[in-house]
Amino acid sequence: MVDLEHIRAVEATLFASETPLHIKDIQQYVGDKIDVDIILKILEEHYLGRGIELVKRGERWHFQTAADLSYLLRRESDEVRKLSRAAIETLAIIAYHGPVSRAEIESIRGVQISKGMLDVLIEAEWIKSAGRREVVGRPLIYVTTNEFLTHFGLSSQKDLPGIKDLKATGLLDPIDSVMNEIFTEEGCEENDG
Amino acid sequence: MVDLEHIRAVEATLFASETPLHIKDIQQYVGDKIDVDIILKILEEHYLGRGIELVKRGERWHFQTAADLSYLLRRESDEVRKLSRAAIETLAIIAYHGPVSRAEIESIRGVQISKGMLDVLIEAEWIKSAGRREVVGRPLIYVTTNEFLTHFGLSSQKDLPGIKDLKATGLLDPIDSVMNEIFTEEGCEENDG
Amino acid sequence: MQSIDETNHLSPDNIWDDDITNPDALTLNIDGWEGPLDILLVLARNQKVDLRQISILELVRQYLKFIDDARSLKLELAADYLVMAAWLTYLKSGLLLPKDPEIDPSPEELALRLQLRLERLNAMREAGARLMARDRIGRDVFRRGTSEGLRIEKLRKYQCSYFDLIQAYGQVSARTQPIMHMIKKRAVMTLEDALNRVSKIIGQSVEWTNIEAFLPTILLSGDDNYSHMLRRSALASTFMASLELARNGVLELQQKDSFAPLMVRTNSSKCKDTAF
Repeated sequence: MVDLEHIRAVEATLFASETPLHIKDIQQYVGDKIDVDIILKILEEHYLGRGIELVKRGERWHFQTAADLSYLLRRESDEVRKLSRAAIETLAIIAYHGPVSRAEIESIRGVQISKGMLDVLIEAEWIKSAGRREVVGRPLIYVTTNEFLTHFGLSSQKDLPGIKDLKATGLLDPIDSVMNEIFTEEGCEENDG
Repeated sequence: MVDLEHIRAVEATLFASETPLHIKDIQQYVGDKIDVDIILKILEEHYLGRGIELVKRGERWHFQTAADLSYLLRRESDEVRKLSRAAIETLAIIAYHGPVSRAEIESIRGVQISKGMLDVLIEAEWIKSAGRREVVGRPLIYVTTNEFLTHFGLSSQKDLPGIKDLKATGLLDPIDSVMNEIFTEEGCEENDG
Repeated sequence: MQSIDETNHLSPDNIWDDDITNPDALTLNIDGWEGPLDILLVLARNQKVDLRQISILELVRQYLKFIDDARSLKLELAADYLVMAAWLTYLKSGLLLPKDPEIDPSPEELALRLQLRLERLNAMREAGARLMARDRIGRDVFRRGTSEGLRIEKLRKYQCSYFDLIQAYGQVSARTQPIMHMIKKRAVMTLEDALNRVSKIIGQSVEWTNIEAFLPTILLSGDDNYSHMLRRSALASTFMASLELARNGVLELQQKDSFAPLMVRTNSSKCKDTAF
């Protein structure tokens, strides 16, 4: 039997937090004795169908308004307007292919990307560098962040729209297995798949 | 009969708002057809006893974390620090000689003390300022607090052992070794006779 | 295709909306394009078939026409657009000429690679559009407008024991005791004391005696620091007193060797009047 006080405590903690919370974070606030895992499920169910919902993004939980009410609240935020087509494509490539290096992103897009574009995405906290690839030149590689999942309402990387189909059709296979730099300055350089 | 959709709309609007909302504000978001007044009462009741509460302040409504749970939001954790040697000496001087000004403490210690050191002792709630001395410059004077007495298990300042007691217990170190200490540690410190 | 429309709205330019239905009229504004692959992809999609079934020859024709148009309008073309044109021309001739088994990779394989590449880029373009169309925080769904925020406040507690406190005061006091305190503790025998003492003893007709015998006996016993200091002081003072008395002819001093014991005796030849 779960104590109502425990439910209230977890509810209040999540409600007051400015950022999504991991179970461990919640535990820190409400104390060790509370079974946060179970309470999150109870709360999730309690808010189901309400105007506010408890959602899990990545491994972290937060309250947000129900998506179907966006018609009431929708705002075109600056972010959306600012993001260029190139930036959106780059973000998608990092999300679906990540971890990827800049050269790999450029290979998919067939065009060089400006340094500033990655900075914009890093600043938005949607991507981050995740070490270096152990190949010649040791390029930095990039992945999407928890904030990315939160912002786009994804419960995990597997939740990316259409990712299963893309995988099945081989469109997410490592880049050089399909083709290499035929479109670089060297033109028709050959690459064995 | 109130539509659940109406309740959800008001709920989401209040949740997302950055400021408490007047009924008129809410009406603007959710549309004319909704009886906001009634819905606010329904919501107020729905959240009664939860970790989140709907409250009315003046003529405006907003959600807030239940007042009795505010302790969760400001969790305190202790971080124990040792007082520095200099701080202990300063505290001792204030205890024995208080009320004293900073200049007087420096004169007794024979070295300057930093502003930060007094701040540390004030933060520890062991000393407090007790007005100003009516001399040139009107310096602040400091005394020890009740906290101080409690912490050190004293019933009053008179409980502090006198100089004679200190000598008897050997706490007044032999002058030679003390002189050594002074010259090795603090160099050209001045001795007030 | 709806997702493509989404992309259009998000693109920095609106060239797609107007030109997409007529590939030959495809933009004369080269700035709007994200490289040759971008143009190829749009041209390919204009064939209105699955990308896997596009006609590569037709695609090549459209691309080359696009480049020609741009050139005839004297638009500046970046090198990579021209490289692509050259490569596509090569591909086209390879596809049209009778098959040459010597060529590896075959033109067909190159065409397939190009098609796959377009497919991959297209997939990402659509994925991007789908991502952007999701219920996004701050646009479609909202977090709480004003959160109280959670804080773990570190409460600093200071540690200091009663002993530390008292000891510290002891040390401050010790350090700042008046200099008088030091003198009191120093073990000395004054010159006056020594003069009195030596005068008294020497008045009794003393024969050659080690000067150390004139020191107070009490000093010879102690082994601690205090006694040691006092002995040195007493010896020095006694020596000074002896010199003074020798000058007055009250006593005689004798030393056989350097560092040999200093011997003292009453000056028998003189009268015993002292100056003191």
